[in-house]
Amino acid sequence: LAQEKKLIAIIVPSPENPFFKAEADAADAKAKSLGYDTLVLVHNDDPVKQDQLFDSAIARKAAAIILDNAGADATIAAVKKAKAAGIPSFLVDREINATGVAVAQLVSNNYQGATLGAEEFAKLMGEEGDYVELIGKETDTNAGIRSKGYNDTLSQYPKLKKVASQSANWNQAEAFQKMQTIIQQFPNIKGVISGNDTMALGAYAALKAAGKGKVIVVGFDGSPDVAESIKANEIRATVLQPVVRLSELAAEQADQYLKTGKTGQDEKQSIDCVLVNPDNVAKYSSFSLSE
Amino acid sequence: MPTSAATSTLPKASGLSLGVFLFRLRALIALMVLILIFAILSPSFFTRENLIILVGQTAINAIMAIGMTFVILTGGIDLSVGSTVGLAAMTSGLLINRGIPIPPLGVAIFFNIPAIIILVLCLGLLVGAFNGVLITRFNVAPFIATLGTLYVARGTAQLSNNGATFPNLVGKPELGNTGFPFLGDGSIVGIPIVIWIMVLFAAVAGFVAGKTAFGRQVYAVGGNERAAELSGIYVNRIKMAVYMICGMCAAMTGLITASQLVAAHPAVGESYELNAIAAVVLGGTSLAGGRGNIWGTIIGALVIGVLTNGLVLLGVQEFWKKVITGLVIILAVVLDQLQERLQQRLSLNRA
Amino acid sequence: MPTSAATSTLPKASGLSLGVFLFRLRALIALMVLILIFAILSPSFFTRENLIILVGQTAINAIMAIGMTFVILTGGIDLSVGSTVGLAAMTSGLLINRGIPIPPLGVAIFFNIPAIIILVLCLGLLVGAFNGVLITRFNVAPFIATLGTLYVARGTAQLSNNGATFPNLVGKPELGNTGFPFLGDGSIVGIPIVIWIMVLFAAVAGFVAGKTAFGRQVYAVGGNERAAELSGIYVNRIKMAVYMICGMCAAMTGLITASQLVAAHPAVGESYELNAIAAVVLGGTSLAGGRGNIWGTIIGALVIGVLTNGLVLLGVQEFWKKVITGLVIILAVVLDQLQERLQQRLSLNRA
Amino acid sequence: MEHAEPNLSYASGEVLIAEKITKRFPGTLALDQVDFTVYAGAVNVLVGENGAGKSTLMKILAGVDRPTSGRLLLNGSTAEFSSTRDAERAGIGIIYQELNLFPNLNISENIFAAHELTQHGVVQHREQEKSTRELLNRLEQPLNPATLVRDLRIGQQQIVEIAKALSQNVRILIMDEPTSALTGAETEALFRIIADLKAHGVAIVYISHKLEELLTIGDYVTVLRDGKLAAQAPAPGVSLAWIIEKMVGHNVAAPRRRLQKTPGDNDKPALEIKDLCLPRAGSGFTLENVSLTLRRGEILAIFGLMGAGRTELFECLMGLHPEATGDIRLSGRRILHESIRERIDLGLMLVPEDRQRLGLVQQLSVGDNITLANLKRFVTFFWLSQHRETQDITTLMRELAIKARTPTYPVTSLSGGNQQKVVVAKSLLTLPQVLLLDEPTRGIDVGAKAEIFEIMNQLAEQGLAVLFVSSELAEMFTIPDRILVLSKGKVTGELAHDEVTENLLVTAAAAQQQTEHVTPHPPTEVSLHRSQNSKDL
Ligand SMILES: Nc1ncnc2c1ncn2[C@@H]1O[C@H](COP(=O)(O)OP(=O)(O)OP(=O)(O)O)[C@@H](O)[C@H]1O
Ligand SMILES: Nc1ncnc2c1ncn2[C@@H]1O[C@H](COP(=O)(O)OP(=O)(O)OP(=O)(O)O)[C@@H](O)[C@H]1O
Ligand SMILES: [Mg+2]
Ligand SMILES: [Mg+2]
Repeated sequence: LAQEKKLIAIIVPSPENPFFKAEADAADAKAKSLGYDTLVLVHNDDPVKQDQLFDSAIARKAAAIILDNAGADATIAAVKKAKAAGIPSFLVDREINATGVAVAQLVSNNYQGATLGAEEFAKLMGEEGDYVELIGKETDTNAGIRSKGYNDTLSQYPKLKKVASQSANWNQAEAFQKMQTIIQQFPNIKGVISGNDTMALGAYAALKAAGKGKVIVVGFDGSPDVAESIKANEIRATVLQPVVRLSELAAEQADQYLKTGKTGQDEKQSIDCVLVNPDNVAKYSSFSLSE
Repeated sequence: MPTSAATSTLPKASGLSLGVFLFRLRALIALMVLILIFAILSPSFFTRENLIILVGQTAINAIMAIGMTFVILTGGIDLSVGSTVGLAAMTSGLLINRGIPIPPLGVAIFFNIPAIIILVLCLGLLVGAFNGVLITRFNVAPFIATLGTLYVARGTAQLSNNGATFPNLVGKPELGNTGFPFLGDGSIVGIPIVIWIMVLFAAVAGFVAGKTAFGRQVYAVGGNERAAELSGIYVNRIKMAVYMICGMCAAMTGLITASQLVAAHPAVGESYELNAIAAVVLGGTSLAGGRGNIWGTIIGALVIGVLTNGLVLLGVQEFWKKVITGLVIILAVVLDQLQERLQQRLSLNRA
Repeated sequence: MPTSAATSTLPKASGLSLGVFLFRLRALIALMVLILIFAILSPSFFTRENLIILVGQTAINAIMAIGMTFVILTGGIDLSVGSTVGLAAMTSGLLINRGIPIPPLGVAIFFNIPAIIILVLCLGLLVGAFNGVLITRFNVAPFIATLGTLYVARGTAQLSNNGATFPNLVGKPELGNTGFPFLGDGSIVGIPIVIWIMVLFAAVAGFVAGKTAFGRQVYAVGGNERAAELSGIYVNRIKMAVYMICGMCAAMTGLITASQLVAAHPAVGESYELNAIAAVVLGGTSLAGGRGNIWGTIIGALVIGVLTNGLVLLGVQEFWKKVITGLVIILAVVLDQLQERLQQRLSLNRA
Repeated sequence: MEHAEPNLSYASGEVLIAEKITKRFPGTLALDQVDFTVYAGAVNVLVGENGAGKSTLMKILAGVDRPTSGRLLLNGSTAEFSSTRDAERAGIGIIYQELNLFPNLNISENIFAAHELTQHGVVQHREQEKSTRELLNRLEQPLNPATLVRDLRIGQQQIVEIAKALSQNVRILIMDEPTSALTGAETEALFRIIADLKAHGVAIVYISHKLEELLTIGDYVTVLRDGKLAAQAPAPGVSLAWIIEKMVGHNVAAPRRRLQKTPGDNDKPALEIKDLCLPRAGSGFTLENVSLTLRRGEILAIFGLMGAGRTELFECLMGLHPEATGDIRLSGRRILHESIRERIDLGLMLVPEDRQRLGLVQQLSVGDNITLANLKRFVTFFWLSQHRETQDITTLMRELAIKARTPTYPVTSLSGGNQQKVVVAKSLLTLPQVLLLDEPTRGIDVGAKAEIFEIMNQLAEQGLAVLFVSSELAEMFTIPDRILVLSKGKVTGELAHDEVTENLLVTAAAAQQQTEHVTPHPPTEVSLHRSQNSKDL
């Protein structure tokens, strides 16, 4: 193990979701290219495990930590601990409810993204008809923000009627089964707006199986699978979080901070999401749109 | 004396078969009650469509639970079914999208869907055999052996595509491996394939457990392992067999979920084991082994299925779902116990 | 006769205690091997800081596992500990941030930290008592009873703040409930409180299990329930007690995690039960009951702790971690079995 | 049945020969160079003290265990049995001492386990039940083949175990204490079948501690003594005295009669039972209006056949049957809803019938088992004083002459008799006023029996009241001061020691009607044998 090279710990929720995988890979690649060793760790949305990973990162004398955290409040203590140990943290994708603890919080603007998705959804729906909302894990902050974004926007269209909203815990199989059931209850729903892409995929599979392939499904994240689905014009649109960009920025700012002691940016930096739909899907490649 | 003994045993016997009947019936009662409640609370519950969906959803758990029943009848337990589901799903995805690559030639072998199904089921048998060997040859406690397999199988599933999903499992006509989704969304005479599979598995399993020598010996091993050994039953073979059956059933579930989602997600099946075991125990099979039957398990699975489906229809909030599910599981069993005691009380008063 | 007995005892006794010693030692050997491997592979593993961190992390699991040991010694099992951890964490969060509100008066009662800790531990006892009642009064199988509690407790934890976290559990000076974080990050003579707590729990538990009448009775109940009953042991009371102990230990873990995170997260503790059980069984306690001890459990927990910590330090890829963890769990037990057989072989030749 | 066609090839001569069989268990040499010959068409009796190695030898013949050294000759050629299946193929069947049945299966399923009658893989339940019924009829136990074995009482279960062995076409049938739980009638039925099998050239190996039986049916007698062959001789010309001599090494003295202290009117009875009734699940009563009084220093025996409900009587005294009605008084104090613990503290203690299932905690050491029922005696502050524990344990082990290397020795490694003494020691440590012993001598050899009786004598002399159950006629003539006879849950006779006769006991035990006074009734073949032998015991 090289002693000279400094170590950057990259801690993400779960490698099973392509979104986080892309996030981790991007940060990893960037950090390496900037001449750092990396340590990629996974907390599976368990704040306790995350806390222990921080301990380990400290034990490994990491120079910096890039983190997609496991809870806006449950993470603060860990980040503080790292700071106390002289290790700066750079947060991506999810914020924490404290400032001045992390050096940078680079988040995609979930609320803005949600409104973006909702606008597109309303347009596709022709501003009228019954729809269903699939919510993410209800203990997850982003699930709440996105749901709020959807509802704030869609509630402005009187003819759009939300007939059901269920949590499918970010989970594909669960979304499938719940959609199956909901279809029976509301056979003539016109659209489904989903808190993330995995749930959107599950829901669409159920709709298609029920011969309702024409139902409008809109997701969130901009995962490759959904991009494919959009190309095959099944799922109509998704909101792309520029997560690759975020991760790279985080790595760059970490590098700069370690060299100069400052990032030159203010702590909270939010990057707007972009809509992916049949018009621009051609330019899509793994969580980024080529200009 | 002979006569007296005969008479004294006869009522016992009849009372017994009646008891067994009631025993099955009990889970059935819990089921009826649930159905009634939901039918009242939600108009769209007791519709043909929803019932079909409901049974279809139950099937996934039921098929696992059928395999689990054999294991539990021998007094064992299998915690690895959930991971096996994931592993099977990923394998089917791999075989459809990638085939089996042969590096030297730089080519990959692709199979048609029937072949793939068979291969995946064999994989399930293999996982079961792995558990079986640990338990019979190295006599590791089933709980710990299958717990280990739980981790290993899940890890392997995730490694199989480096954590990514195998998307869009429709196959390619030129590779002759199309038609996989049919397993999940196809239906025959208006009944989904999934349900047919469950019925088939249940029928075969019920027959095997109830009517064949193998079935009797499974009960024997669960009832008194040493006696089974001494009576000349190949206890280890029986145990191997039940874990392999269990693995195969889990693999079947894996195939179905992959086919329904038209994608193989490495996290599929996480914590399914608990639902499967719950179904078995709700169905009246004793974790100590030797007592229970497949029909009970099916009813147990239906109880869970109805509960899940109904709570979704009612739009019950996620957290309340958990609470209610837990309470229903407990209540169902408590009811059993109370009824059993009641029966004993009665038989005493008859004295 | 006495003298002869005395003399004749010496070899046998030593041989026996040696056996017992080896029994503990086995898990110890697995532990040593792991430590050795990691020490070689990672320079930052065998440092004072990391070892302290490691033991601290182990403590969380160990404390649960200590309670679980009592349950398993009676031949039971408790799947609800993970959820109890979550419920306890949320309760501590509630009590610190909200206190106990009294609607009519529109006020809320706040407690100081010691009081809160006691209240939460009592909650743990309560959850355990709930399990105990289900198991002793309604004789529900421990597996299913605690499975139900698993769901109920988790659901309640999430409902307690409607799925949200209780943030920033530092308390308010004016409410006199500050100082909660100390439990998690404080340390005495350079050793974290958490470790002291584990040591305390282990010492007390070890003493209770090994030296008190209660402990002896726990073993007796696990060994032969009916014989214990006829010897005048209140079997049901013993069972109640062990589940309550187990619940309290889980609550302690909940307090610690909440204090470490300075926040109470409703998902905390999910699937912890498996780790706790694994620690107990790795420690050589038999799931059939009647055999095992606390020290083994501590070693078992350390094996898991070292494994987790070491794999993280090595930056082993997540999926491989799962595979390796599973394999190590299995191997540790297989080793035990093989060694046991070896010993028997040897003792035969000695005869 | 299967063996209906006589296989004359084994009509006579030595079917199976065990040569120089040695068997080691960790710490014990169970068998040491034992030679044993099994003759076809004959009953080969095997006898010996507890722990002599009988069952071990049989398990080797049946392929359950492998010998450490030595070999088996089957019809002249060496045979290697690696499992019970091999032995079975060689035509060897065995009735195990400890019943090996499946409580969760019914009688016919038990009998055909591993040998199911199948057609195209389907088990033919009707066939099985048919031949099961035939078997049971031969044993004169017309039970319903569909009855779960769980619902059978001990004796009936032993019958099933026997039927199971008979169901296979065996040339050699090993019976390890088959009658330990059988009534006289059931035993006779078994003997008739044995005779029938002999006639068909089947070789029988027969083990029992009821020495009288051996002389009734034995053709060849082999005696084992702590793992070694002590003697082998044809039955004619063998006497009970000879057997005991060879078994134990010396002649066992008959238990001594202690001198009766006549009760002063002032001292209250230690135990009073009035009109105890216990309903049986289904119908009728397991116990009906049982009443008795027991004085301090008195030994009262309860005689009866299997299923008389004696165990239930004891269980009621310990409060295991809340549904029981009646009035129980312990030295005047009414016992009603007390828990087992409270009853023990009041001085009532039970030594249960089945020491494996109810008496011992197998995982615990000898010492821990002894102290289990009175732990609070050793509590100092809030832990157990090891010092005082070992004191009491060693004292008791010395007094009861428990042969165990050390108190820390696993209790399972002791032989039957010593395990029984451990249970007795446990009960003595509770300092009982009234001691209940249920079948304290079942499956125990003559020597151990004598020791147990001596212990009972001493206890009585110390002022304890002893109540003990036995199915052994012989034991009624030894130490009890009074004998109460139970039949089908009713008291059918009460006799003082000096007025006891064989005849009265047997008829009372067989009596089925409420009449308290005994109706004379010719005693049975077996019981006559018992009486004669019991006299010279
Ligand atoms: N599995 C075993 N492990 C250790 N020792 C054993 C085992 N089985 C038997 N023994 C020992 O071998 C000796 C012979 O036991 P065995 O059961 O053959 O005696 P037995 O003649 O059948 O006595 P009983 O008349 O009580 O049935 C005893 O000392 C016993 O302690
Ligand atoms: N004729 C009968 N038919 C069915 N069950 C019977 C019959 N007679 C007795 N029983 C049952 O048998 C049990 C008593 O058997 P058990 O052998 O314990 O009696 P016991 O007098 O204690 O004999 P022992 O003490 O020698 O075992 C009771 O449960 C009783 O209900
Ligand atoms: Mg024997
Ligand atoms: Mg009895």
